[in-house]
Amino acid sequence: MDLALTQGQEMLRRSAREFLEAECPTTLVRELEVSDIGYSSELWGRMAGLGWLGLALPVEHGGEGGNLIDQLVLAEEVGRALLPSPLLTSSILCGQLILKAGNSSQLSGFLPNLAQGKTIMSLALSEASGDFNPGQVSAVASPRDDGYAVSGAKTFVPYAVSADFFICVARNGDSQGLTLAIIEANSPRVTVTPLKSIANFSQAQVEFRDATVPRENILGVAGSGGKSLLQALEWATLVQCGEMVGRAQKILEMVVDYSKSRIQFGRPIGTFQAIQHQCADLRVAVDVAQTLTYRAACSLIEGLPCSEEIAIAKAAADEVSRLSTVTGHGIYAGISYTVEHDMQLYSARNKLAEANLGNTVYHIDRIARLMGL
Amino acid sequence: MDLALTQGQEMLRRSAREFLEAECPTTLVRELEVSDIGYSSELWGRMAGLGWLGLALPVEHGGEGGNLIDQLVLAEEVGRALLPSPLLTSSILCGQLILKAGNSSQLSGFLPNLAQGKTIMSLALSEASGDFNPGQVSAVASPRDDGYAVSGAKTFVPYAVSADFFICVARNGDSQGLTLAIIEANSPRVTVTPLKSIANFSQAQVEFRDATVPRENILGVAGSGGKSLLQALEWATLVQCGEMVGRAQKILEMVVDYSKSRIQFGRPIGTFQAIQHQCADLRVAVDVAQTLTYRAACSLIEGLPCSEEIAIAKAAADEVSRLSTVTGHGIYAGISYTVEHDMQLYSARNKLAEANLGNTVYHIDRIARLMGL
Amino acid sequence: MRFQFTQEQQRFREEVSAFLRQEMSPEYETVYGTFSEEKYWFGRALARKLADRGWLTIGWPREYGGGGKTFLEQSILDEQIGYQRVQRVGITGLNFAGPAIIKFGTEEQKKRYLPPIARGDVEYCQGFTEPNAGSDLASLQMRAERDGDDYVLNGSKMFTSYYAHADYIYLLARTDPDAPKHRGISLFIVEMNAPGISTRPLPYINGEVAAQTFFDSVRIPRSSLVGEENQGWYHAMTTLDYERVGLERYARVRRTFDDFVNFCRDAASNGKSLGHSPLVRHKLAELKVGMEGWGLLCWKVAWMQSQGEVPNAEASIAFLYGTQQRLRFAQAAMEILGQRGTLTPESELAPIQGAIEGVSRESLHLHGAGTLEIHRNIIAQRGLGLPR
Amino acid sequence: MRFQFTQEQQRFREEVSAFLRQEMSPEYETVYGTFSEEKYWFGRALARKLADRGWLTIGWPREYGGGGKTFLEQSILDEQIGYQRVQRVGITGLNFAGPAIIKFGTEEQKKRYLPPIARGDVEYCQGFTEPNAGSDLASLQMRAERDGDDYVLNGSKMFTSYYAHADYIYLLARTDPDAPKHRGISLFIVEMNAPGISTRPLPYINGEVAAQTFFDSVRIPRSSLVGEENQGWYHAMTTLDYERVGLERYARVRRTFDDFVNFCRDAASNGKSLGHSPLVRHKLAELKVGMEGWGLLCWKVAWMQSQGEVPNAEASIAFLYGTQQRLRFAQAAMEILGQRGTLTPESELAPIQGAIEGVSRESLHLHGAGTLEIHRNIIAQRGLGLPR
Repeated sequence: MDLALTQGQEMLRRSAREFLEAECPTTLVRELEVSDIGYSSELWGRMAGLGWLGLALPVEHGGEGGNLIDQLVLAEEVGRALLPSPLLTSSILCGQLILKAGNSSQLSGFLPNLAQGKTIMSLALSEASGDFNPGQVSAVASPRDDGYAVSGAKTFVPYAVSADFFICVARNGDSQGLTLAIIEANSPRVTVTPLKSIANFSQAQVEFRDATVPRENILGVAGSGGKSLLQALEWATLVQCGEMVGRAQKILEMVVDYSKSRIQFGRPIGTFQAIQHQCADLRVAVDVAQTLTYRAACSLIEGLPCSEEIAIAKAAADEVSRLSTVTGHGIYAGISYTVEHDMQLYSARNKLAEANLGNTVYHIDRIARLMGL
Repeated sequence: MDLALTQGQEMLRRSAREFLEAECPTTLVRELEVSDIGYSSELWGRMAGLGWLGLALPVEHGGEGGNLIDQLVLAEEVGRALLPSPLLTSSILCGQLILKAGNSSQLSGFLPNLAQGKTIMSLALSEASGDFNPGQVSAVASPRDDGYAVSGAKTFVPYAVSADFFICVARNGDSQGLTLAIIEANSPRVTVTPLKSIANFSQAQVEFRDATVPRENILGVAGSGGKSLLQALEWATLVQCGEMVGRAQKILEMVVDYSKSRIQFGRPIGTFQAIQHQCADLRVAVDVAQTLTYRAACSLIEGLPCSEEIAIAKAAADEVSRLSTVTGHGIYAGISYTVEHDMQLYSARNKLAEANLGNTVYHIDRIARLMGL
Repeated sequence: MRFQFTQEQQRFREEVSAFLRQEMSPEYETVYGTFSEEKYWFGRALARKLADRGWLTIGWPREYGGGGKTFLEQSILDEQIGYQRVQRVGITGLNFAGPAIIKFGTEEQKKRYLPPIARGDVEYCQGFTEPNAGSDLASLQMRAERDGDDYVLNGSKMFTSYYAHADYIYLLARTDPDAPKHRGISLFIVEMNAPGISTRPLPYINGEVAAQTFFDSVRIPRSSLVGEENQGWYHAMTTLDYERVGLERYARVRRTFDDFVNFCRDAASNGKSLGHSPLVRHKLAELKVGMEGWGLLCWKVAWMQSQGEVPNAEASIAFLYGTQQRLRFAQAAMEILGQRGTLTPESELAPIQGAIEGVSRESLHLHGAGTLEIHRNIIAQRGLGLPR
Repeated sequence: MRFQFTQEQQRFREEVSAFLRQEMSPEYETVYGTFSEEKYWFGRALARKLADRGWLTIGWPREYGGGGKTFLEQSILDEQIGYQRVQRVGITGLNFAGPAIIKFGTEEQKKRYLPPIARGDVEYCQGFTEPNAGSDLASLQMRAERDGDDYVLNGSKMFTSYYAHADYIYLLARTDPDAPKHRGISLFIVEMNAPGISTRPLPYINGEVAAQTFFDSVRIPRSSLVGEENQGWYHAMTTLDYERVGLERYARVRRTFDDFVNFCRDAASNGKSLGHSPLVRHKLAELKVGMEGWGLLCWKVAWMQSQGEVPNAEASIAFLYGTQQRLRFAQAAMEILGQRGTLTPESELAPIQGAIEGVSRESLHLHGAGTLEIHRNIIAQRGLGLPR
């Protein structure tokens, strides 16, 4: 048992925090909320330069060879800085999916570009219900002489307007098996329609109309993509948890600072027991979610069964996310109800993260199933 | 709209409180916990003398002709005094059931005796699962030449060891209809086996083995008892809510008093915000449960549809019950963990009441159904 | 005991409801998170129509342009306005300034200020809170210094809702800086176009826009003072009744809840209606308990006021519980909607016009006449007699 | 980062587990709410067997009869004892008095007191809390007055668990009534059969029996003092580690939770297993999140201690969260069981030997090293640096 971060991880945390405090202030976050693509290409390039995009991808494919704990350390910093970018969508989720399902030419074809940020990819999974359960997929990949043709309407596809490729999850013909098809975004058979979302988060509907996919762009074996998909989703779910933990930790620091300086009734509000206890409860929730997340990540790294642990981590991360929103707005009170106050930037991203990669209802159901209930 | 009690109801409350404070101190409650029958026959007689047993039964059948609000006022006092007796089981639930389902000779045969406390009856409804849903009944009433024969194993039958009669809920032969059969307890075909329960609450398993029931002891029409049963259960459920509200109110008063006198860190603990806010939250829950209970009762009195309102009241009463238990033990802390402290008397009865007449899960499901979900 | 309205009240409720349903059309509904200039002015026009029918101030005394009915009738109107999603206008005048003038104003003030309010012709905003006086409102710093027959105002006010359309601001300012903090405050009505008043817009996260309002040597006549000098704190507190009842707020949330229940009952998800998902059923039924409880607590406060009682702990109980239920509803509904809950009202795909995402933002309004902690303090200290 | 034990620790855990499973039989299991003299003495005998194997004090230094391993190994033992439902004995000696003597005792005290503890031969009880010193423990009033070479104790102690079997009481008493309250307290080990000690049994609602312990001019030799005079508060606080970890408590609750999940998976209710009821599934899965979180928080504290760190806020976090999870579990499980939850362990019909009703009573133990409010204060003030 060793619950400490390595020196390298501590260094990664410090450098990421310094970089993001300098380069991603909330003024930038606000600017990007009204930009077309929802992130900064310039910053994206610098993230690539820092090795962040391929942090946990193998060295031989242009990555840094880090592990999931490294990835979580970075995710916490990304979460606290509110950094908007396709990092989770493209480099992490699609990167892991290719890593798990791809053949060697797909690995060498896509991963280095993902790691360098030259290619942006997005997973087209959810359909009308917005559900993350791969069981809801009804898009179809039909075999053709030269490969496959994919049809289906996907929605809630993140950073779709910026994507070069989609990895579309489709049923393999009329079978139950799932096919992972890499489809060029720039095709007349692909239509991207942006969705108006919280904090102008970049997500879209993507319609595939008989989009042709050459055989070499099917990840792994057609009809057998389900397992890799689940693994990549689980990996990304933990990174999402890390981001949420980092953000909740930051909110806690903010309200603690505010409570020390805000004077009402002649004393700092942080001297009131009601304020102290709300902060204490948030601290507890942060610790719980963080520990559960790191534990699941360690299990994943060691190859132990961890699907339930991951679902538990997301349920706990959702809980601390909701609590940090309420505690933040409750302690800041009136001022945080204004757009000019930063708290709302945090709570908007909390909501997005709670819905992302399966919300609490989804994960609680998963836990029950994995408990044999 | 008039949310005040009448003068008569206020008087009933005062007199009941005075009587119970004098006659039912917690020392008596403790004595009765180790008695065989679980209540005081002497006090039972005096309750009859005060008109409490027939409070809401019609005057022509020996009752006081009061309404459900009167009954709730009394129930709140009974709840706060922890008064153990078959009042709810016998006089109220069975009384209402006979009133609703009985023919005139059954009304005149049973109600006056219930109102005077001469007869004790108990409803035999739940079976092995402990469920209050009449749908779970598998006991059977089979037609015979001279009436019916009832077979089945009932459990959680309150005050069964003291009962003169059971109203047994059974399926009518192989139909879905429910038959309400009044069965003499003193019969070789009826076996009563006490169950070890919280606070030694008197409840038992009751087995009916081909227990013969003459035709005149079938309440209403055989096979058509379901509707009356539901009505009587709903009536009794509200009375149970009243009892819970009264007890929670009493716990609140107790902890408020204690908080004013208990000194820690050189001041009364009631000056600490954490204690104040716990008391405030309990006050809110008491008000909510009480108002919902009275509202449902008014609807019932006026003949408005109120099944959903009643289920809502029980869910709220369960909530205040749980909260009052936790708040009471939390504020009293160590001392309330001892048997000699009275708080445990309250929390034990809270638990019994939460499980009685359908717990929260049962009523929440009912609410959902009544909402069309 | 009786929870039902009288037949007359019931008839009034039905009339108001029918009238509003007839007047409203979907594009003017104020669903959470959608506000517009058009909706505001539609609301103003509708207020005048309500005034024409004698409904706008139905609970005011007849001699001041009111309907002479009780607080219950006024609450019935509020409830219907909320439930029908009418853009609310004029509330500071109707609910705070007006009642204060009726109670503490001079004859001249009554003649001048009350009729336009009762006709729906004016908008007021409120100037109580300041940057450093939130929960601790009585620590407010804005100064009103006597200068001959005038007062001169200096300072600033926070969270001035309706500032952009307001003709008047109803405010508290310190007239005696040496007195104990509650005792040196006075109540004023000031024209918003008075020289020296400026505003800085302060958009809210629910889409509304309030302001910070600055007073730079604003000179106002002595006739602007309402009630006694230095008694403003007490005057203002006794006329906070309407804010405390909160029936409009309840009804507006309740409408969204009812719509959401219908949505879940009907909406297909994975081939089933959401309403058949066991968890969704359970969550909705749990929320229903809270919604019904909240509504009753509001009506209880309204009833007490109609009886001439001054609700105090009861009002804080209704506010606290209501705020908690709105939050529970918003959290549970966002959870039920999953990713669909991330769509804003502008998105065509957003369920029930994005009202859930809107109510979720609204649910972060965790304060109002004080934070929830202040309300708990009130319940504990005034309601339960716990020591300060 | 690694959450797994070392191979050696894992082997130790398996050995302990196998040994306890072999030694235990159902009639000796301490299910919640069932205690007996027989079980107590069974526990004493088992403690000696653990001592024979070198396990009872595996985390103590070798020179004091320990196994020289870390706090983690000691915690593994605690966890297994809890999970296997062994009646716990000797904990005050093993976890509080022993470590304090190791750290602050004289050579003579070490020789005298430590070996019997390490052999499982003695029982200690604790004398910290008093009737008027609960959360505010440092306000304790019991006096220890110097009289020649002796001290004379007067006062009383509350909640003395294990009093009936204890050979010694490990207590705090005030040696300097004029010093600030934390600075006039000393730590003593006193024989329970000393003249002047009497007890009043204080049965707990979970079935255990503690006592109020009275000291009427109890004369004790100066050698009873542990550590420095007037430094007892600080000595005691640094040896509260074990109470803070709470792994045994966690594991005991976790066992009941695991059993309950199995019960729900298997138990028929209305022809279905409870585990198929959507609400029950949901509640159990929600509880699982809390159980896993609680366990990890405990291990985190144990790990910190094994690293020589002093957990402070972290220990309060684990205690607070754990107490909440036990309560949530008890409430949800009682709710799932309905009327069956009203049966006590003595009833044959009670599901899983009435353990749920027992854990429900146990869940009302909402205090321990202070109330939950005290733990929140610690987290806020020491953990987050909020001002007092």
